[in-house]
Amino acid sequence: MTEEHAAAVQPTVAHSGGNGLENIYLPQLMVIQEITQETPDVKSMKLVFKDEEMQKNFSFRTGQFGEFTVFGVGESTFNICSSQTWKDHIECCFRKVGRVTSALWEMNEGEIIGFRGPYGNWYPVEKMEGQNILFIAGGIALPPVRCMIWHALDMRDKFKDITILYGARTVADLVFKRELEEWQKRDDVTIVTTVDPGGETPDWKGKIGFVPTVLKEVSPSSDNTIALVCGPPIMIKFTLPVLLEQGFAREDILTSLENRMKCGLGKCGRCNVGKVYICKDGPIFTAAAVALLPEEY
Amino acid sequence: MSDETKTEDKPAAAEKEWQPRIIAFVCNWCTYAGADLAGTSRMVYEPHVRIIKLPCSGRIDVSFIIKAFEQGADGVMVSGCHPGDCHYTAGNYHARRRFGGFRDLLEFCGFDMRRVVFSWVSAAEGKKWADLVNEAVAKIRELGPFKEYQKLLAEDIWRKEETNSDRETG
Amino acid sequence: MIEQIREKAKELLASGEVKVVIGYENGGLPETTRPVFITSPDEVDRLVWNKYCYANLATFLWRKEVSSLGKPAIVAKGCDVKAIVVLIQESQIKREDVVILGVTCTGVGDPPLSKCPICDVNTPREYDCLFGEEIPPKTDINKFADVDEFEKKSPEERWEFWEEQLSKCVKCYACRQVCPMCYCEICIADKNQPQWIETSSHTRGNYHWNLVRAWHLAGRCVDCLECERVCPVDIPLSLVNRRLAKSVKARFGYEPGYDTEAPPPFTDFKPQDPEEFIK
Amino acid sequence: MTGDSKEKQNAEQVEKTRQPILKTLRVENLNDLVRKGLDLGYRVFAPVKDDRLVTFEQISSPEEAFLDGITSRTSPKSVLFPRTERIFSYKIRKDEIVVEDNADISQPTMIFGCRPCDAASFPIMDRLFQWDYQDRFWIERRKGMVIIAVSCLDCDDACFCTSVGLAPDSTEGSDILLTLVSRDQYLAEVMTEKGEDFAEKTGLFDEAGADLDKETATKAVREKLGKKFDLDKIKPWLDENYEHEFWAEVTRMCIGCGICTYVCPTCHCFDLVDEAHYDGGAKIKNWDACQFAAFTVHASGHNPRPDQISRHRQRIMHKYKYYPDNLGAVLCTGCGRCVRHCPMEVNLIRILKGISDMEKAGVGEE
Repeated sequence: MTEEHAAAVQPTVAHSGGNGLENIYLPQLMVIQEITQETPDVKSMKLVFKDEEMQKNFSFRTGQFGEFTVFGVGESTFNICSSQTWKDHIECCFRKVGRVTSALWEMNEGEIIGFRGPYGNWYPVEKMEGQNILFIAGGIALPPVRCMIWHALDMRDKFKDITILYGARTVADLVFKRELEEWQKRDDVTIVTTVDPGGETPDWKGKIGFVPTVLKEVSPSSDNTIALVCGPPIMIKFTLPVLLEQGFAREDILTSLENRMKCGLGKCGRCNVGKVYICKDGPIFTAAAVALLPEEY
Repeated sequence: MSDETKTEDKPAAAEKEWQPRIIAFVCNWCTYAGADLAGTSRMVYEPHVRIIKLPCSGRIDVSFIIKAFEQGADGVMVSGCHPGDCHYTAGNYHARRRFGGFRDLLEFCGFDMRRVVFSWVSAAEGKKWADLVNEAVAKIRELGPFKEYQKLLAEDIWRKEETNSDRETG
Repeated sequence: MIEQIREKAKELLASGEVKVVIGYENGGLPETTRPVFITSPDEVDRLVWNKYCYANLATFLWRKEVSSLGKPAIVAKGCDVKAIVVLIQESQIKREDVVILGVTCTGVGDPPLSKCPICDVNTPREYDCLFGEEIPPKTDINKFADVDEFEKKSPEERWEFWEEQLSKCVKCYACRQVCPMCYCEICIADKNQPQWIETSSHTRGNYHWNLVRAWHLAGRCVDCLECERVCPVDIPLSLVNRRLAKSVKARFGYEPGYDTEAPPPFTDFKPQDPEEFIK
Repeated sequence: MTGDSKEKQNAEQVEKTRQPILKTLRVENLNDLVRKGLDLGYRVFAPVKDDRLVTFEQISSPEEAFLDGITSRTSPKSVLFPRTERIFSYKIRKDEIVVEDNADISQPTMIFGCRPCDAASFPIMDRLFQWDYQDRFWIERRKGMVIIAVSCLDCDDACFCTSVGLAPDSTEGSDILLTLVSRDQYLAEVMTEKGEDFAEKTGLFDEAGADLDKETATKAVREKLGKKFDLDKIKPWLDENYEHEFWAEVTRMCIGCGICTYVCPTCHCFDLVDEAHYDGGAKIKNWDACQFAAFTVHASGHNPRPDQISRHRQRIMHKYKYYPDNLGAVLCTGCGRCVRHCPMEVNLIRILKGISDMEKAGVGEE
């Protein structure tokens, strides 16, 4: 080792403190434990930390996200779509669209990826306790809601009525089908699934129609109810007015913004919208907070 | 900088075994078939060429050549059907115009053009392919590794560290 | 001359023939001008014409921020008109969709930019109205004198030169952004599947970017020198562009920017094209 | 957002204000100052001139430094925040990935001969890099860094430090600020312990007499600078006018080249990319800019800022509204680089003056 190299890796004397700040960009290694193909282009993965100690000590809050690295390819932001009540693993769910997700798509069980996190805020569970919850999700946006659904189901007695409205373009595009069936069977959850007109199959038993239209039909009560809405911008745009019509206050409607992110730490500037950094101050906002933001999401 | 020591002690060990690394971008219909013929006719030729086949020489971009050098190639061969023989009628005519541009561009920027060989090889010219490869390998052996470009590789911000830590353990 | 331009601009805007006049106004710093987009006949007095009108406004013809305003008239020097010609050749704009207010020009900059002494389009070759005294085109100029000079260097010297120059590149892509020919919706430098060009600004990645940039302008670059003017780290970008221009001229007898009807050289071929370098 | 006030407090703690110690440095000793720095093991960065281009580069002898001119082309932010740097690397083995936290961070560094506007950029950016998550790349480098700035005795039409609350002889961010007060003597304002420590080690500084004052020396340039717009009027207007036709009018000529962000001492947006081979790679941090179309584009292809007008607005909003909202400081030091080097003369001063004039007019109407 040359002297220069030594200087490069060790703090020199003149360097005061050497208090060893952590490298906040450094990922932890996680092993892909299980892969489920949800739709033709969506997969979900169960992940565990390679380091058992790490797995034991890891905690996060429902609704937070992480930065997932495919080594040699890049890093991508996904919501942790499992509940904080699950201790032995975390889950993520992604659609194959870009460079990183395409590489992740090709990976097998047992392979290693990197994880940084958890980052961002979480669902205001304390506020939601003792209330009815209405979950509304469209397409690939079920995962960020799904973590809260499981959270609520795992602590079922803390919440009142749970209603789930989930829609996708076609039957094939519905993610977490097994779980949809499982929820269907439970008597403590009301679940409505729908597909866009033309997206149904002969044996489709759910509804046919766009999410906002079906929401009108379902017409859930807004009394003591908190609504969680996640979906493509267009769906949110048309769903909000329906909710407001039903008497929901903007403060009681929660949504998750999905701006492009890189660092996840409020530094790189990419997800800056108004004075807010989505990664740091979000991703979960009330409709009231979103209304204050410039429309850059 | 310790760069000098680095470049010195690495090739010192590697010099003996250094063999040219040549990447060939060839058209599927003529040159690849020609190379195939060289193989099936059991012609013996230098093994240092790695062939990447493309549908047509018209698909070959200057980026391919640069990328090959970026990945550590010492030479690049580009080859397709003879003019008039293109499977897609005119792909190689278009390619020919571009190849002239590649050549002038690379030469202008200081690439040693003996490292880049353009040729037409038909499906019947197995011998020509074998000769071209032998010729290219001989030439590049004479020229040695593409040090200038490989210096850029050494500057690579992650490889640099690798050489350092390799040295640490070795 | 500027009075006539303003008058014409006013007339065009008032009659509704064009919706916007793209021209120059005085900049906030001394010896500068700024592109201006005049949409009302009342504002034509903002237009100026002087030797600091560097910018090649042709780049605004396809930018959506400007094209959304409606049919343009554009103030253009001879070199800028060459860019418009290429845009027409490449079907980016239609000739009838733009009113070219050609201005004769004896050179911009103080001292004049390096492109000016070798200019043969002091009078634009294509225009709808011409402003200023017609200047006969220069003959007997060697457009490639500096390229020829550079080619006398050995390969090692050339490599060394570019290695030093390109190591400065900060990958801001300003050369691309300013270029009137760089109208691709998605540039190869922004593609990441596969990642052809590394985004880091180390010399290796810089080599790739700058060579590809020059290559994608082969037979298209009209030498407006904008890339070189804007480069924040002073890389002599046009030198390599012009080497390719020389190559295209020598090989195919083609120079871009003079003829809206001519097929661009790399969309065309002749069976007898030179191939002296092909084995 | 409850942590707001705490974050501001944190940021303020970083800037330890103390009474400056006044010393002098003889002009003939300036080179020795750099030499001493080199001898003490500092990596010294200074403006270096190559033809017309002045950039901050590491120097190995004082003669390389170029202290004339208004500002360097690129800012010294690259010393702490290089345009490309590795933040860790990894090896890809058959069944294993080995992550190596091996970034090259800490060496004592000296920035020599930067302008007060550049020195002022560091405490402003400290706020961001210490905000919430602590960015060790910035913070650790910053700790080992001494900044010796030189007051401006000249300015050009692009300079506007006085309009954003700074001055040609502002001590903000400097450890030692040198002001040429007579033909052979600099007044040295030693602002921090780091600076004091350094000054002591060099042994080149003398006690200053009470008669020295920099005000006289910088009076002329101050007057020349004047005030180009009213900073107090900017934010109130931005607060109200996210949507305004003014934006399109003043930014339509922007071509999105991003030069303004690349030369800016306070623009800090970055990208994280992997560069790799089959057997290993690295995570690399590169400069990035809000002016690029690809900066915000979603995986779905949706771009929240679809045109250059909205991207340019973002830059101004971020500097003059969002950053003050979040971190209590304007993200601009008035160095004027973006004005000077903008190829289309978009001219930030013009935009800010336009805003401040409008706000004035608005107040008058009420």
